[in-house]
Amino acid sequence: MDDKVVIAKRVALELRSGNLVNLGIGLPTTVARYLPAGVVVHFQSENGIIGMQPVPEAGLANEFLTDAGGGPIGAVAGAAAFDSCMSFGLIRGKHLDVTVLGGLQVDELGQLANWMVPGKMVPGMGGAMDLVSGARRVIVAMTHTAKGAPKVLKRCNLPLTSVRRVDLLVTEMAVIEPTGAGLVLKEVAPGVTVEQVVAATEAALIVPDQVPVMAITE
Amino acid sequence: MDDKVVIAKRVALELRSGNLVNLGIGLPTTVARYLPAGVVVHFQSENGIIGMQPVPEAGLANEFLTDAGGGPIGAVAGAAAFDSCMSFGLIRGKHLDVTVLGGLQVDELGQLANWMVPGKMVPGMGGAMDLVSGARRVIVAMTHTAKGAPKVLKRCNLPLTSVRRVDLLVTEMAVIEPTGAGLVLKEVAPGVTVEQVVAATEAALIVPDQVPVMAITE
Amino acid sequence: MSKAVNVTKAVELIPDGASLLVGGFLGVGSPHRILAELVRQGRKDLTVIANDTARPGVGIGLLIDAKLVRKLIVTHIGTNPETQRQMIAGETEVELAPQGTLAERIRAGGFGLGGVLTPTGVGTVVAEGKQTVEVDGETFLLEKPIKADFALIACWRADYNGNLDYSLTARNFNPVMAPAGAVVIAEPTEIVPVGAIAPDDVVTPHVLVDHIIEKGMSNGR
Amino acid sequence: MSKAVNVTKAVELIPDGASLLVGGFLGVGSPHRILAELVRQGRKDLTVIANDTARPGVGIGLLIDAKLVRKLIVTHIGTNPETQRQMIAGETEVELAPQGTLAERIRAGGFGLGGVLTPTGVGTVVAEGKQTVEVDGETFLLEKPIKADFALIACWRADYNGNLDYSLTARNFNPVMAPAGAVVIAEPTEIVPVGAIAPDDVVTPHVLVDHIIEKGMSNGR
Repeated sequence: MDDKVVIAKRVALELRSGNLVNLGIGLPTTVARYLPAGVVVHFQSENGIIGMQPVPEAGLANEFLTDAGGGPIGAVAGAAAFDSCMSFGLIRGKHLDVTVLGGLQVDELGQLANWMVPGKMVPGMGGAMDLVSGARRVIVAMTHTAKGAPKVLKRCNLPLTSVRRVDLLVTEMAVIEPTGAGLVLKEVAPGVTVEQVVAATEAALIVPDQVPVMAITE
Repeated sequence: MDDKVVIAKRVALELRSGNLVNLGIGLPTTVARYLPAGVVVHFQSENGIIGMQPVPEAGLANEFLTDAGGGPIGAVAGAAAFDSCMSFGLIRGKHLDVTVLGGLQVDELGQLANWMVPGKMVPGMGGAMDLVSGARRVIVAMTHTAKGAPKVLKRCNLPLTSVRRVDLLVTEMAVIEPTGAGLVLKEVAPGVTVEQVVAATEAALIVPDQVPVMAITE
Repeated sequence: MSKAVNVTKAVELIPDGASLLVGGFLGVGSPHRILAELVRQGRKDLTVIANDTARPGVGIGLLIDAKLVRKLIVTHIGTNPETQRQMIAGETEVELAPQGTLAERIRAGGFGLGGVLTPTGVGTVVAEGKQTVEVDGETFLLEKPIKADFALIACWRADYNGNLDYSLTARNFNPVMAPAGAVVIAEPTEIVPVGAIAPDDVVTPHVLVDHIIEKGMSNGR
Repeated sequence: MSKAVNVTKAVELIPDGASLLVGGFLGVGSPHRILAELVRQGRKDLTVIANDTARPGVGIGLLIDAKLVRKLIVTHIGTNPETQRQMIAGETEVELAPQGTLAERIRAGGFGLGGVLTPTGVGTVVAEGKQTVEVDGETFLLEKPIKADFALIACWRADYNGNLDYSLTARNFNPVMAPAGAVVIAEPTEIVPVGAIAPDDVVTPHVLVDHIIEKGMSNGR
């Protein structure tokens, strides 16, 4: 299974029926494809809609109906459109149950850096800072390493997205839960050992006696 | 002419076509009856509409269409309804051209007290504090005296509605403009002398050589 | 899943001592059936945050008549002599707030803002005991956010998922209050199928609404 | 009195050096004909406040391509490599703001609030040089209001008086920006008679709008 599919499938298991969910651009967007049967969530796109569908249905595509990446989307029956203040009021006001975001780095404090590499890549934070500060539950979906270098670090050396501790980190190797005591290794991916995860991680990991394998299927 | 009609007619002369105008409950509401021919203004009611008409047209009366006093109103073609945040955003944000409010006292600083008499009458400020702080132009419409006692004072002894200097005071005796130098007597009512106004006023008045008579008609 | 529930069940969720945001302006746009049911069930020691207390026998006035309210945060009580009597007699605690400030405080509570910086009330009795903040040489009052255990709101149409829209001046505080209630109960004039309210007409998105009252009658009176 | 005006006349009102609030999200809901006309007339030294700069050749990207912008306040420039190039080369000053914060700052500007107290950005580089305010033991950033000489917005329908409503995700920053522009120019997809937009469907009341662009074409592209 492709690394990104592993991540998306595992993140999808975190979503519960009725949740209001915001998926970041890129890998997080693909989570919608892997929702378990029977789980119905509401997807928010921060440019102003609840009830987006990832792929337009015939007749629903429209130049005025797009996702936060600018791509065409559809809308479910009962969708709601609104302005940017309402959109981020929902986010900042703790009405968003889950946000799934990509990451550049996560550290032992559970802090996320995902919006800039000084001098190299300065896309801007868009909605990421509000999402990480405001969502009830923040899930980071990112590859465990970049070109062999660990992305789960003792301390982020890139500018933080928020000082808030994220709730869960899902990579192609592991599920890690940041806690007040540190990063707890909760699960490993199929075919990956605890030792491999520890070796690919700069941060200290708290490793329980039993580390189950992610319950994802082909 | 009834005192209150004098006041309403004179205030009506202050309104310009295109103005967004908020009329307070009571005497100020009657100003709408005396708009000069050809002057078309937009009336806001702070409970959430622009385009109110003071008297409902047949077929427009509705339990969900009322003014800030709770009475039934009508709506012109092109009316706009909105929530309380928008309504007071318009007021606080200087989008309201004119507010006309009743008064208990006005003083030499041009400050208005109109929302409570401690220990006797505590209706609450409703929208008055926002209106006086936020409107581009604040016109106070009140009787010059109450049971013979002056209401235009050196200093208000009732709690202020705002520290902002109001723009104009219209009574059944006079038109007074508060300025940085003090209260300037701009006009007297038909049949009223400057001496009578000065005698009925506790505050010092700046009296120009010529004080014209209000240009109101029967 | 339908959020429709009958008014008796909905009001049973509200305990004595609860704080309630209640929509409406002089009773217009208030959840009349919920308010009447609160009286019928005799819920007491309530904190009510609303624009006003309408009149005796009407809207929030029903709660005042029945002496169910311990504390009020309102902008105006001039239309309800019984509220004024209870305040002066010390039976009900009344905190008065400017209307625009109250609306923004509730919005701030629901939208996760730390407070409101407003010029309204600076230098008046409203400013007493409150922090002021200077921004570029201008002084603003810091008014604190308001949230409540429940938001009890009225709307025109609701769909079964809880999307709401409003009619004319019955809108007033209702959409502002929805985000600020931990539990939101909406009383619609009518309930329509999901999808019958176009996305652009939804003023309060369904995710903010927990329960909608069945069998809405026009204004509930 | 009709507020309709042709796009050439409307853009002639905008001087070099003007500050512009520009609606849209990656070009969706941007006033495309106004932006193209700004380029045609060669307006320069502009300050642009917007969510993003779309892509080269699209929406605000047109102003970037033509190097008409001196300063940008935006949330994201990742979709426009030319904006990034100009920023790194020091040709264009770029101030980055979190999206929810930018929206609230503009709203505060238009609604007469002294600023925004937000938890977003506390402890990050966004907080550098900014005042923080404690409210009940929590720390918030004080973000300042934003106003501009012009708000250039797009909408779906306008009536001739200037009442506006919006379509789906093309709404975004447009209604938030209308109150914050000293002069507001709206580019509708279609202009309808006064009264054709029901009062409850008006999102931006006409009193906020100064000019509407005639002969709207779908999205102006």
